[in-house]
Amino acid sequence: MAGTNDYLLTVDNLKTYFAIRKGLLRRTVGYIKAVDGVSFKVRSGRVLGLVGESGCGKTTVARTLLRLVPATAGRVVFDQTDVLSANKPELRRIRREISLIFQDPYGSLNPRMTVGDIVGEPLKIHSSAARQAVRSRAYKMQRVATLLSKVGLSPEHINRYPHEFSGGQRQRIGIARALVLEPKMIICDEPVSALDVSIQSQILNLLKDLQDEFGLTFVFIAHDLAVVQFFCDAVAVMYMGRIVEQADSEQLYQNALHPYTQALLSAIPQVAPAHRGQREAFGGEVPSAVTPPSGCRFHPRCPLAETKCRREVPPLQEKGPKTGHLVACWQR
Amino acid sequence: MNRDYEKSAANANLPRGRSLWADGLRRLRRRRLAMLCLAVIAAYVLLTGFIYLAETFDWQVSVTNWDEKVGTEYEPPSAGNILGTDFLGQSGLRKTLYGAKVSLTVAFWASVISLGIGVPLGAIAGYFRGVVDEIVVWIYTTLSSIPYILLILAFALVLKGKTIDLGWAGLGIVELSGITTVYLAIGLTSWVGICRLIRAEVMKHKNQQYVLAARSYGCSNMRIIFRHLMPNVFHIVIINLSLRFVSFIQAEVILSFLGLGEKDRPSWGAMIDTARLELPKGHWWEMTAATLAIFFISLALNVFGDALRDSLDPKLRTQ
Amino acid sequence: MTVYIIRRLLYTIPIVFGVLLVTFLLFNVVAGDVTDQIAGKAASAETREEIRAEYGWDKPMFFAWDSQFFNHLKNAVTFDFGRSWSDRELIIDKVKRGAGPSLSLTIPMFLGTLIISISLALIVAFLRGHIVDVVVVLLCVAGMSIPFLSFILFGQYFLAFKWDIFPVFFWPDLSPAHYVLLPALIGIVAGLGGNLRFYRTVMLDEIRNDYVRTAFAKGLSVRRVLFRHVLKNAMIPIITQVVLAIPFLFLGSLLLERFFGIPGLGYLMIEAIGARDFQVISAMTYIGAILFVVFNLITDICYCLVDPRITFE
Amino acid sequence: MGFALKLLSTAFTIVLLLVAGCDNSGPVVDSNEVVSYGALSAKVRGLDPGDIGDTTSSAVASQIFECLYQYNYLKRPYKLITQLAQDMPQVSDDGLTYTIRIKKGVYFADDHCFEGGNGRELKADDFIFAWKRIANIKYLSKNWWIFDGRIVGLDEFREYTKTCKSRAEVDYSRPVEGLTARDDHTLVIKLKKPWSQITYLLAHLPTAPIAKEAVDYYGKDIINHPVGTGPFKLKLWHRGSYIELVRNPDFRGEVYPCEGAAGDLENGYLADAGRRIPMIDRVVLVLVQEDPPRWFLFLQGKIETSGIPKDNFNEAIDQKGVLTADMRKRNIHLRIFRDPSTYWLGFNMEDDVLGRNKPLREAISCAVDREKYIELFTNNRGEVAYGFIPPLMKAYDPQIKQMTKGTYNPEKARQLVKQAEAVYGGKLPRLTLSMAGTDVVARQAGQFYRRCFKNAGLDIQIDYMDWPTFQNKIKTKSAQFFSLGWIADYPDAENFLQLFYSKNASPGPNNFNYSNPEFDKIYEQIAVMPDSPERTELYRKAERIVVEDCPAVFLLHGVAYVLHHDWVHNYKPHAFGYGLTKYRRIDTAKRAAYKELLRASR
Amino acid sequence: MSNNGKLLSVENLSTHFFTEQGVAKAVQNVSFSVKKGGTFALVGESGCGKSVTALSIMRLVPEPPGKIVSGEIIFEGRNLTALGEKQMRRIRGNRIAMIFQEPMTSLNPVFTVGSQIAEAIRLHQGKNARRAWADTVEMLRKVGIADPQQRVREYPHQMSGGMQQRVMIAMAVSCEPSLLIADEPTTALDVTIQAQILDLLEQLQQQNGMSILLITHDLGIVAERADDVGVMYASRIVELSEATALFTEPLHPYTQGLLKSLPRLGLCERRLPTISGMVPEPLDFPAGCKFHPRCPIGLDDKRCQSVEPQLREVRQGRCVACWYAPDYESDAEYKEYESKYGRHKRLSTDS
Repeated sequence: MAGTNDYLLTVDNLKTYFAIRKGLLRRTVGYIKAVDGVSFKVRSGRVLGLVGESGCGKTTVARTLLRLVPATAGRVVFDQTDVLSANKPELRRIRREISLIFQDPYGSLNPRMTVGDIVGEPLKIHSSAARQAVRSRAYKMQRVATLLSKVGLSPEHINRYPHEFSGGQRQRIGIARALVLEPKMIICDEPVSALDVSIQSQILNLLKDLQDEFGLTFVFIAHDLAVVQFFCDAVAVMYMGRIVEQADSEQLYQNALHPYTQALLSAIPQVAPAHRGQREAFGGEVPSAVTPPSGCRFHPRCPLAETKCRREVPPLQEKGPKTGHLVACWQR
Repeated sequence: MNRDYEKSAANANLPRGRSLWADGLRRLRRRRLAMLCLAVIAAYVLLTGFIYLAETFDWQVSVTNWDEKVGTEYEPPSAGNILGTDFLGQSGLRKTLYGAKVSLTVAFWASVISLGIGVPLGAIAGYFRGVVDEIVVWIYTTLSSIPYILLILAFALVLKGKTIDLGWAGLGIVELSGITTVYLAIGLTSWVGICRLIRAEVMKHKNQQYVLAARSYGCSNMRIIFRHLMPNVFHIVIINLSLRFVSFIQAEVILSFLGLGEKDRPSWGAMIDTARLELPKGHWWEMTAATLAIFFISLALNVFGDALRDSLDPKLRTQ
Repeated sequence: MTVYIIRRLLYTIPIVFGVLLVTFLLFNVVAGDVTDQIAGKAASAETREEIRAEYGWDKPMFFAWDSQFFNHLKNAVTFDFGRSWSDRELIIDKVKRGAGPSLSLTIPMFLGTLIISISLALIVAFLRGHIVDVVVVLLCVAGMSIPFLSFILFGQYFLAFKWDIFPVFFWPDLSPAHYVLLPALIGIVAGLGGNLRFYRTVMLDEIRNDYVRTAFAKGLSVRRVLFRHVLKNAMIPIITQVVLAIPFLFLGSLLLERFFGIPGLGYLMIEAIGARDFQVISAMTYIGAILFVVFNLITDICYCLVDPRITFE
Repeated sequence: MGFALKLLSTAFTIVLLLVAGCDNSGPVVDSNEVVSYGALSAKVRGLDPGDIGDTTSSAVASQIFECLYQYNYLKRPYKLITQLAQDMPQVSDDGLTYTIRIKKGVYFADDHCFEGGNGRELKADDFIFAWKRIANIKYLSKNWWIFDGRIVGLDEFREYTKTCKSRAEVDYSRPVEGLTARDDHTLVIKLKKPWSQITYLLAHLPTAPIAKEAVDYYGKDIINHPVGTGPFKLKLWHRGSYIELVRNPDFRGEVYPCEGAAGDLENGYLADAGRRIPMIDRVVLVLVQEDPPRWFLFLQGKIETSGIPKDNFNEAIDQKGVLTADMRKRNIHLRIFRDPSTYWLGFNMEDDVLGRNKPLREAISCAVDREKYIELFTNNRGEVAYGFIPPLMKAYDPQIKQMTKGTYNPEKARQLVKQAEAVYGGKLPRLTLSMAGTDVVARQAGQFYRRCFKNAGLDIQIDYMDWPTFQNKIKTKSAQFFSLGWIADYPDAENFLQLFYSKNASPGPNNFNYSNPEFDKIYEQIAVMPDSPERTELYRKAERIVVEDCPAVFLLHGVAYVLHHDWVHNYKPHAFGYGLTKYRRIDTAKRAAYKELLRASR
Repeated sequence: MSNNGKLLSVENLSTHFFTEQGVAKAVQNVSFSVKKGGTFALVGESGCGKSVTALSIMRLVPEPPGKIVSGEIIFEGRNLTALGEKQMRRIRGNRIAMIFQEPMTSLNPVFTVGSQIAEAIRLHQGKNARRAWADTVEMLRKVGIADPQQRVREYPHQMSGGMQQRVMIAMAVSCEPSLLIADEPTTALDVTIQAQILDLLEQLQQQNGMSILLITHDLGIVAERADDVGVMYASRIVELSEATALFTEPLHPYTQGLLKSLPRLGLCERRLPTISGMVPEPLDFPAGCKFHPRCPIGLDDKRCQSVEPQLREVRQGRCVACWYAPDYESDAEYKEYESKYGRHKRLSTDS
């Protein structure tokens, strides 16, 4: 890696629209703006949390980053390579260096493949002809076994099938698969939300250990602010395809500026019995993505909304000099 | 490095886990009825295999000598001839047993043909969508718009007596006759169902996260289709096929009635076709024999197919 | 909705074209020449030439304005299929004549099978695993395994001839309601197995759903849950099966019609097959396909009526 | 469940009511009307005599149309008498010119095609028109073989029609030298060479006169609208279902024959002698193609006559060959008569293996157990054939049995196979027997043959195909050997001899592609001879030549068994005649009694 | 906790599933009670048997393969396990109502939400169609659906998840049941909507005075909403307590582990304390205390490995099933085992 100032991933005004087709000729009559002008940067070795409710576009961002979904506009630069215009070998490299960890530990592993095949397959795909000899099956198995023990599974599990594992173990397999190509960056898409409480903490610890060990860069997508706080250095809060607030973890949790972030924080039920009955109810629902509200998209649910909020889209601006605390709200 | 290899070689010898198939089959093994059905199916298959071997190596066994005269004409079932004799004094039992070969051969090749066409087409259409999909869907919608029985008949009528030059495959010129026509006709028409099934399944699985995962680390499309998707949808094909097999056997019966089936050797279809004329004379045994033969294999395949579906059902597994 | 229907109608054009292409390829290109059969005893080469000219078989196959394929398309679109070579009758007359009798047999048969099998299927699906279920499934498979012909021969011999409950055969003095009864009954009995099995699977899939639990949690009775909540949800596969079966009703039943002398299209088909009258088979195939395409459209419209989740987009 | 059943029964009732309401065109029964019911075993293809080639259509059309001559209903051997002709033809001495007077006062049945709807009188031109129509190549008649190369100028007329663009363009007024009308009631036919069998063909349905008005009026639809001069006319035709004929009120009048063959008086065939025919008002013919329902209908008394289905033979006839007790209790009568038919396995004499190997052909001939075949496949309704001329013909040779090559003898067959191998020079290749028909009977017969040949040490493959394919195969000489037969069109053995004439080789009727100069010489000689004992002698000589060469395995001559109920009178089987319903009489009281009998026995 | 304050008491309930692979004891000896007007939370990880307990109360366990093998469910003085199907139908949806985790699949997709609610009202209250319809609209308004006149005619798929859950609640409370069983009512919903739904439930509870049996895996929700809590682990209740007491001083090692392993807002740990191992499968339960393989004490304690501790009241209103819970030894049975296996270290309550 070059200097610490370098950003491993830069996302600039990324837009991903899905066309709505209607009528006799299936003409495009509009777009669902799943991701609508998202910008963020991730420093090497840091963890960025992407938080929001379901449907806010955070998963689409993840998929667009790997070009699993075509982007409509914007720029994504990963390690000095423009992802969106990358040619085939470049894309191959990018897909080797960015790994994905998925939410659903059941759906994300091919039920007909053994653990060894699942974890080893990326190796097989990315072994160039010259290195074929080295990357033989034996080598592959060796590497898979090492990784399995690293993620807390026994290498003896190598010939087992996913359905023989519990949810937490499967998530470990998914993590092993993400690590096998020694990526620079891992995108975690809600890695713990489908897991049991007692397992969640195990997986979170594992991810944290791995980050420490390999110095990995993470984009961590979640809806649970508590989990994000534990894991992330910086947090971006998304609402309806846009980032509404972005700041360092500490700043955000201590001084949330955007009313949506505040509402999210308030909505999390706390185990501390002292919190009982303190929370404010937060009204309204997420509007339809087909017909988003004008102006600030949060205004129909916002207690502070004014005329300006209804008319104009607030830009994501830094609040206070050099704080790195960005917020998109007319009232702040 | 060397030591690593040894270690990994040891790893490779670790006991294999149970695949979903193994798991399903293990579950299946506990169902006595299903195992009984499997035994019945196996018996039919073994019988067919035996007849093939016997014919190839010219073993003199009674089944292949079905045209031997074993009694007087139209002898009702007795201890000597359990299923009676026909108009030439041929053994009903031997004919019924031999019929298994014809029927199973028809059903087997029909399955092979319909799988060979339906599976790749369905997989490619379901995975790539777009123009390829439109074309495949067009083809199968067209074919399925034509009433099935008419289509089968049309194919059978048209194929009958045609010759195909398979010189390139080293088979010389093959004349389509008898059962060849039958299974070609059935196979060439029934791939549509399998294609549609595969396409729907592939479309369903295509959006599963494991496929997305494979794409995310750069799997090629063909690899995804054949390494990831096919193993996951194939059990559905197998289950479907076990039920379809029955309809193939029955199609042979109908085609025989319409004069398009096997002529020279006994098949169940031919036997039923013959027996329908003999029934009014009170010669019920030939009809009964063929019907029972079909009944048992149908029942076995149906029950087994159901059991297979249950034991491979992912819904039942995850809970 | 209009837009939807128009688009679906447009979509049928390539399908119809495909059907015509298939029938043409099958019956005109691959099937070969029937000139000799038309010519009869001791026909000369000239006679054969004349026959080929008469039926248009001397024209180029595809690439010409007057090609056989073009005429095939033209005839199909105008429903003018010409005359059958085996008896020189207009093919369209044959079809018109046969449709009525076929329907008078197949409609009661179809409705009977449908109502019985759906009702039974609901009950059997609810009793899954119960002995009743096992027995019914076994009976279904038995019913499916017994050849159709056996049902016919048995029914005709005992119910009609021996016990004289039904007429043996079509007879000019009888009303159709009379002579159609037995074949329809046989058709129902023979078809019940397969249908019941199919609907049982459909119902089973439906009964496993969460909303059934909700309905029971509301305190509804089994009957209300089955015949109201489950049945309406099961309508999609049922409609598919039912509406797409309707076009086949026009084609009648090959065997029943022949054995009971019902002069329908099934009978016509058997004759045409026997005589290798490909034009008749081709025309029937085409008409069957057209009906199928039309009813496919109707199915889709029915979906929207039954299931609010499906819209016309 | 109760609800489901209720719904079901309601739905069922509604449908039945709908169905019942929509089509109720069954005839209204008039108690005085005498109706005859029969079954057709094949569909009627069309009722245009010019294009009729199948027996079922002929049987129906012959009730409506008449020819110049017909067979005497009762006399045996079969003898021609006049129908539309006034008397038998006057033949010129050279045997080339036939002058035929036509009955006066014969009218076509009333039809819309005629002016005012009333049928006009029959004229000689109607015959000429009908025959020219058959010659018209655009009409595509199956019956051109009747006139092909026979009549002066008719072939030229056919040539002319080839130049026309369509059927409508053909000018029927164009003269044909050999077909002229001296006046409205005298027809003159000039032949190219003597042909004594022409009179038989003038009793053949395709030569029936046609009114040009009808052809012009109905166009191609004439197949559905027969306009004839016969005793019945078409009332209703539900194609593919049933046909109703009614008495033609304008029928010129004909009487039941007054004398018959020996024994006819005793059998009651002369009870109606001299009565005006027809004696039936209406004929209903229902198409029943499957055997079981037809047999049930007969036993229920719905139809009057029936053959005996192979599978119900034992039910009707006991081992001694007489009616069973059950049949007698039902007052069912059995009529047995010889068919003018011969069935054989024909060899393609141009085939490399068979054509040059007489021992092989003889071996095959000796291998077939004809008696067993007759027993298995016809229930003994057949006689072993030694030659091809059936016993009912005058030319039948009682000595032929001594001449034949084909008595069943497997031992001899095996020896002959050895000889055949010597002739062939090695092991014989596998022979292929082509069989028409893919149905059960064909398949069983095939199995039977295979067993016979296997016993003789011959390996034969059976190739089943449908009739069109079979025909095609024979026409193109590509069948090696084949199962076929011939039913005579008229009671003259010449009809059989032509099958062996070398110039008739495929695609002509000589399917054997048999060629023997000696035979050809005799045949050419016979062809122009009028009937005489010498000619009969020549027929027999020709047959012996053929039998010696063994171009076919002659199997059997058919014997027909027909059952009829006792309310059908004057049922005398006839091998050649078609429109015979006019002679029958129905006793409705007896029919009612049978219904009673059935009811009582139940 | 006097008897007359109880609306529902479940005593020694055991529900087993008889499958091909063996008997799955999904619920074993579960006892708890729900106070009138109170909220009782059953909390536990997936597969611990909490949903089956709820279905058993409703008598909706799919049968076969499931069966209530023993126990009593006393509701308003009647033992539900002894009732006939017909009587049970009168209770379901009327006296006890239930809402489920997935509102999308739990609502019948082909009927309007109105007709589904009205169906229950007509069934249990014998109202005619018009009055039931009016009630339905009123119910929708009550559960906070704007424009109920309009929405009553909509189909479930036309609504968002939160709305659907509101409809489910409306359907459940339409007959004013005295007990509402809420089986993971908010799991499928977004955080902000979760809070709304829980608030709604609380508000309805106050209005109607009904009791709620809340089934969830989210300890945060329990802490905020429940009066009493039963913690389930591997088909048994391992700790039963008043809510505040439970969260201030968890007694069972499992409860302790759970609470500690949660990431909390405002607390910045380097690592999360965890419970090692994984949840056992119902067909594969360990012998002895089912938690022992994951328990810091039980892992090397013979007694824990061989004998399963019973749920026992250790303090006023607090029951625990752990040999090493404080005050657990005040029992004769305990003494017996102590003499056999020896005394072990005490489980501290503050580690």
